[in-house]
Amino acid sequence: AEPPKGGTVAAVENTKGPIKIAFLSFQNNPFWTPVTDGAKAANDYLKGFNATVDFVDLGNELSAEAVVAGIEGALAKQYNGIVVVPIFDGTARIINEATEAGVPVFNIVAEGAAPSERLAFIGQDATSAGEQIGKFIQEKMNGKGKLGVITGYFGATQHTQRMNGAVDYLKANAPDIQIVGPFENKDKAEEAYSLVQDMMTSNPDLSMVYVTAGGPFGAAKAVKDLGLTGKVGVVGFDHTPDNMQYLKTGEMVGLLDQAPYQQALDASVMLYNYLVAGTEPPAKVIPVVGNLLTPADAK
Amino acid sequence: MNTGLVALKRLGRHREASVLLMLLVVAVYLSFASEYFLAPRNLLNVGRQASVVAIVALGQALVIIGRGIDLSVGSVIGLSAVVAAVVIRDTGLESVGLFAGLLTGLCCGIVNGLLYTRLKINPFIATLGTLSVARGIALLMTGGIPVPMGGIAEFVGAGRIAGIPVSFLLMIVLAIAVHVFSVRTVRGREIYAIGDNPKASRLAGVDLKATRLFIFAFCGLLAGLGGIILSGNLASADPNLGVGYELDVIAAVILGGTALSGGRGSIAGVVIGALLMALLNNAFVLLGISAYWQVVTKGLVIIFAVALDGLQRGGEDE
Amino acid sequence: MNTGLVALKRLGRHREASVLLMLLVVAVYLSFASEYFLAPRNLLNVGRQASVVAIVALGQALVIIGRGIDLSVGSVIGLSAVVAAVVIRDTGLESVGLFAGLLTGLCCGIVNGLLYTRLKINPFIATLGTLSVARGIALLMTGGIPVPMGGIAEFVGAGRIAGIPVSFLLMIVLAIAVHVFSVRTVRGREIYAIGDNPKASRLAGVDLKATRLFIFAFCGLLAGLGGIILSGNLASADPNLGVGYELDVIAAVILGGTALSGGRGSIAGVVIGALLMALLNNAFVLLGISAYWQVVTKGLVIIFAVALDGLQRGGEDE
Amino acid sequence: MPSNIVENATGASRAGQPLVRARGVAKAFSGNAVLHSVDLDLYPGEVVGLLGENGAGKSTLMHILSGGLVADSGTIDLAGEPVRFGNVSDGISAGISFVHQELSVVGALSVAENLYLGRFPRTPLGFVDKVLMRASSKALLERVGAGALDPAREAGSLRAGEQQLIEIAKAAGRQPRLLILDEPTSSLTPHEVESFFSYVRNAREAGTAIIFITHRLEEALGLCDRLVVLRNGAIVSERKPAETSREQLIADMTGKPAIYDYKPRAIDENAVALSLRNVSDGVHIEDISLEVRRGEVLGLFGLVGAGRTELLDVIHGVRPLKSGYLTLNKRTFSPRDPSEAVKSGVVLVPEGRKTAGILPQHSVRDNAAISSLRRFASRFFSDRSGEASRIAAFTKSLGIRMANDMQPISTLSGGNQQKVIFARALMAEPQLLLLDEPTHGVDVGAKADLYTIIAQAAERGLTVLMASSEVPEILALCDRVAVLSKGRLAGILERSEMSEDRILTLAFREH
Ligand SMILES: Nc1ncnc2c1ncn2[C@@H]1O[C@H](COP(=O)(O)OP(=O)(O)OP(=O)(O)O)[C@@H](O)[C@H]1O
Ligand SMILES: Nc1ncnc2c1ncn2[C@@H]1O[C@H](COP(=O)(O)OP(=O)(O)OP(=O)(O)O)[C@@H](O)[C@H]1O
Ligand SMILES: [Mg+2]
Ligand SMILES: [Mg+2]
Repeated sequence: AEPPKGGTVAAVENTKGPIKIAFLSFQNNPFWTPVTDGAKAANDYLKGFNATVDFVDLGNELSAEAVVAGIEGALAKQYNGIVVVPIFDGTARIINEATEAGVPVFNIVAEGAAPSERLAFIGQDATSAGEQIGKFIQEKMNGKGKLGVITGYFGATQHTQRMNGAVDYLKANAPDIQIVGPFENKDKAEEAYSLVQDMMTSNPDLSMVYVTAGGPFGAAKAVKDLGLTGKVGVVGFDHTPDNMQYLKTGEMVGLLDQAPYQQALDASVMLYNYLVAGTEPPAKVIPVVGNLLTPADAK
Repeated sequence: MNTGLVALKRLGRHREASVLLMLLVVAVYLSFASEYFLAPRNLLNVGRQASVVAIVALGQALVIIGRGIDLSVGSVIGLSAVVAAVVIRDTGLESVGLFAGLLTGLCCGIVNGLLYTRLKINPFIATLGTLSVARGIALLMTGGIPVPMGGIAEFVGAGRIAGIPVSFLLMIVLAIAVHVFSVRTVRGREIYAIGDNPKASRLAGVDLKATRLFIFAFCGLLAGLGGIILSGNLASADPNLGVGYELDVIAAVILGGTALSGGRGSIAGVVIGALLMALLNNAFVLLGISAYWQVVTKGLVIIFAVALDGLQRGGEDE
Repeated sequence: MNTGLVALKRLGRHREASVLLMLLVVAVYLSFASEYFLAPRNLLNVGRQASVVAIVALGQALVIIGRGIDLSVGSVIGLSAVVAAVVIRDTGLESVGLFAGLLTGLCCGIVNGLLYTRLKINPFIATLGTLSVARGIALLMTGGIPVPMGGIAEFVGAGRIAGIPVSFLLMIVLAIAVHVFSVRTVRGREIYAIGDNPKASRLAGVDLKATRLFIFAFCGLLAGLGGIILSGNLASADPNLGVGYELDVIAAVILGGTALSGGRGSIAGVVIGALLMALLNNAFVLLGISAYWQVVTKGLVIIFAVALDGLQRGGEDE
Repeated sequence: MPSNIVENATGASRAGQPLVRARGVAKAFSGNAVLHSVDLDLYPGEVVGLLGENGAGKSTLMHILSGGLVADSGTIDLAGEPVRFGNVSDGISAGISFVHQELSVVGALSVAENLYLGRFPRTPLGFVDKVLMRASSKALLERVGAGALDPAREAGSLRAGEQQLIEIAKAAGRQPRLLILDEPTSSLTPHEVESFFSYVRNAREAGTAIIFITHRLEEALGLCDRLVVLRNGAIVSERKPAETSREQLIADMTGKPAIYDYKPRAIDENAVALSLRNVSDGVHIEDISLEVRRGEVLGLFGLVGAGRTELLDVIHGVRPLKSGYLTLNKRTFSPRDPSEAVKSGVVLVPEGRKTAGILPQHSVRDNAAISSLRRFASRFFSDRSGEASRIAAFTKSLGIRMANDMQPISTLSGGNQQKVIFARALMAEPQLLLLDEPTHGVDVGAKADLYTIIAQAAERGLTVLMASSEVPEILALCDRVAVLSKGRLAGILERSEMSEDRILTLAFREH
């Protein structure tokens, strides 16, 4: 069979009878839209193979408890397999429990540092994504100057890894780049806005701002309002419309994405293949290299 | 026939009745709407999911009955979990670690209590302060990186005895104990008294400071226990564990019929309130309700649960 | 010399004095510690950063003085912003959109007020319910995707007049208006009366229901304005705008010396409270305080600001 | 149903139409009949004294007349028109002002604002007209004899008597046709009572109908044109003051003569229970030394502000002691908190039942038990079953009137609430009983009962220190009286030296 549009994996013939896959994900900002769409596409595609992919919404507050409750619910509903966005360290135990109960779990987008018995993980390694951004920043700043760092939540693993991935790379490879911060914006654009304002006050020579998680466009808007377009650039994550807009106007100089649609679709199909034919995924960790967009791409 | 009506009326006089009714309505609806709902496994899941909120809400209920409020419980959950996990990691001694975790909760509670009774800081502000400080310390201790947790804590948080989640059992036992404490012991009844009229209680010989200190300390201790259960369940002590828990916990207490102005409330109500909230989350997963509708539904259920009570009762303070 | 002392003592009797003192201490410290602090531009930035919290806190202060509480302000900020942006996008008429946004805030406030006065739902629970419902509607309306915002809203949120941020000017004007309202008008005085002693006020002929409805409606309206300013500042109306704002807003009100039990509080205090919180965030950046210490420091400052007041005053209700 | 045959001493028919004509007014609370078919006429320019035991239904009847409660049956005509009030504002707009038994000033507002709450004068711009309000407040306060009060002061900072005057002035300011005064004098000083009386007389001249509820029979006899006695929810007599006597009224109210006579007690001069040496709190009281002997009832008299409450507070550990020392049973006694005092057997019946006495959401039983929880506890558990029998005993001996002891105390009549507070103190089986204005709002019959109970307890060795503003009360009960004047001890009078004159002379010594 042909792989579905936007996906890279084709489904095998179903000899097992009906298959039910639960797709557990959150929904609170535009990042999740392509994830949801990917799950829907998988459902449409696998329908032809006597399999369904049910999208189960874990709500709008991201927490390990919500993931655990979601997996528990999916087990109670006797799904054959689970695709989940585990994100947090604390989800490993319930993933192991599901696997032991004979329900394989496919992790996507982000998983905790604690190892789990999941079938496989597809997604971006936050630390290497940070490194990728670090390299980009080094180039953009010509290896010197001041870089402001705004992170989502202090203590959120993914945010910290993205931050440290970049900061550690820069410390090692571009010692002349001086780091200002980090400061916490709680994923809020308005906090990012205020932080950039204050950073510019105390560091008028700042030339780049790196936002690790939510709200990079707030930082870009501050740059715009301060009339510093072209002098100060913002780098961040995710190709949401809010962020893309400033890529066009030039305040945003780099945006990395995580190919969420493809992750959602491929994971579902690979899990299906495993369930009907025992086909193991190509690797335990399937890295997704993000697509780094620059103003040039937006035009 | 008539006695049934009388019993119903008597029940109606209890403030927790309307939430209980709401709980039953949701449960009955779910048992028709989803074939999986009544599966014992699912019901026990709901119990487990309610347990941490319920346990911490037991302490919060006493605080609120005594006319205080503790906003720091979420952060105390995080700090206690982190302390327990770090001590276990560094000493290798599990019991010492768990003890340290509980002690951390207790100390946070005592600090809250002292800020209130000695420095006379309004508990809302005092615990808003400790909310921040405790979270900050948890972050400093771990550098923001979760610490693995296991052993007894994992058994308490995720284990089962005869199929029943340990944390749920613990919640039941604690709820009974706190219920008996609140209605039968001297201290318990004094908590109600100081919440009703602190001045009169003091003049009548109730030690205001000691009682207030006690309720905050106890609430801190239970938050510490909550932290250990939660991190045990997740097998990981995240310094961000419990962020935002305070609102859930307070909501469970108030849903259960406790008055925010003190002096009134029941432990049974608190447990019902926590169960209702867990049941809602379960319903969302079972019925596959979309995230946005989940948010709307949650709000509506909360309002309905209490509106029944309000309508029946009429205004109180006027 | 002695008159100075007397003036100081008189000031000390006001509850907002200790927060003002804390504000001054932090400001004086900052002006030595950072050369940038006293730059007019920086001070104005602080003013702008405080403005939304302060504006919403004006409404919240009236609610709390009247013995209510409004937890829904954060969600109302989000919903109003989304409605305004969607209407502007769909009709192309800016004034209609802004009006719709303010109206949304007002309606949310009226709903809160009606839930309280008609259905007799405790305001804590009622507004916890609308917190959820309003957020859900905002998410449903937009499918979770931010809507661009611009024009007048952007001018109000991010523009400057003679270098002074418009939102800061607006905050000053509103603060003065609300202050005058609260101390000089009939409604204003009645708000204090119902907060202090609802029963006596009702017996004296104050219309409890109308006054309560009014304060919630007004608070909703200001939250709607807050939403427009905030989304205008970012040129984008995110359905998640304002999440968690309620705690900041309530903290500003309480920090400013308003009693959570109603009847007491001043508008000046509220503004000072909001400024203190904005100043802290500014201080973290200017001084480059290391990450986790920021969280700890914030808690400590909040505690100290109120401890001064508590120590001087002694317990009140005993 | 009890007979409603009224001994009508006023006899002759009156000229003109009654302002209020109530017929067959009845009210029950959850099945408990509180008023049975009450008929009452009130005429303009008349002061009617309404007397009755605690719980007789006086306040309930007034709530019905003013619109705060709706009668179960019966009719009320106002100036010839039948009226049916749905709420208080209906009553207010019909010209009825009600000064409630329980103080209800709004502490956060100024005196002037309290007087005009609900009907603030406005400037053309819609602001509160503060200038006008201050000026007319001044005039209003003068009318009720409180001209010394600053209208700009925060009402919460005033003492009880002053707050009471504000409530009276507030009612007066509405120019009512019917003015209802429910125990307005219970916290006023004799001087304040005088000016208040002259206000009432002026209002009568102006044609207002006035109902005056009191437990002080002397006041009723001195002020009223007609005295109506309510017993068990029915009117049992109507009399003219000139044609009746204290004893007659008491018999009407209680069905029996209730008089308490002082009986000398045998007191061991050397058995000192409590002694104070040079006690000062640094603010209100200075250098007070006195001794109370075991089994003695020592009165504490003084004018308002004399420091009686503060002195009791120091002994009870509410207020810190600045200098001096106390001994209890010859041992140093320095409680840092009332809880310590109660543990040592020192209990207080505080002044201000609503703010400092009752736990409003608690049942009668819980209210009574709160001071003795620890005394009767076995380990941690409180003795719930024992409580029921103890409160039952006190319900009987104090004559507490209620449906059952699980009803919220806030549904009891004022006087009965006070008796529950009394029961609370006695249940703790104290060695030393501190009483601060203990019979506020208690009816004459019950007062006599309370005196008897205090006297009997004293016989059994209880030591009592009682602050009171009523000289008759001091004379009825006390073995000696200590008189305070402006925070200093003005003198101690033996029983044989006690007379109204000498007590008052001492009280004014520092003035
Ligand atoms: N809301 C209520 N619920 C139940 N019982 C009530 C309520 N209000 C009053 N009562 C009862 O009605 C009776 C009469 O009370 P009321 O207040 O009229 O007495 P009173 O004559 O004013 O007495 P006092 O001299 O003590 O003020 C009391 O037995 C009281 O317990
Ligand atoms: N000079 C004063 N100015 C303002 N308040 C005063 C003054 N003196 C006394 N008070 C207050 O008046 C109240 C009554 O005073 P205090 O308790 O000393 O007198 P008391 O003898 O107990 O009189 P009573 O209990 O009859 O009012 C107290 O609350 C006290 O704080
Ligand atoms: Mg009465
Ligand atoms: Mg006194």
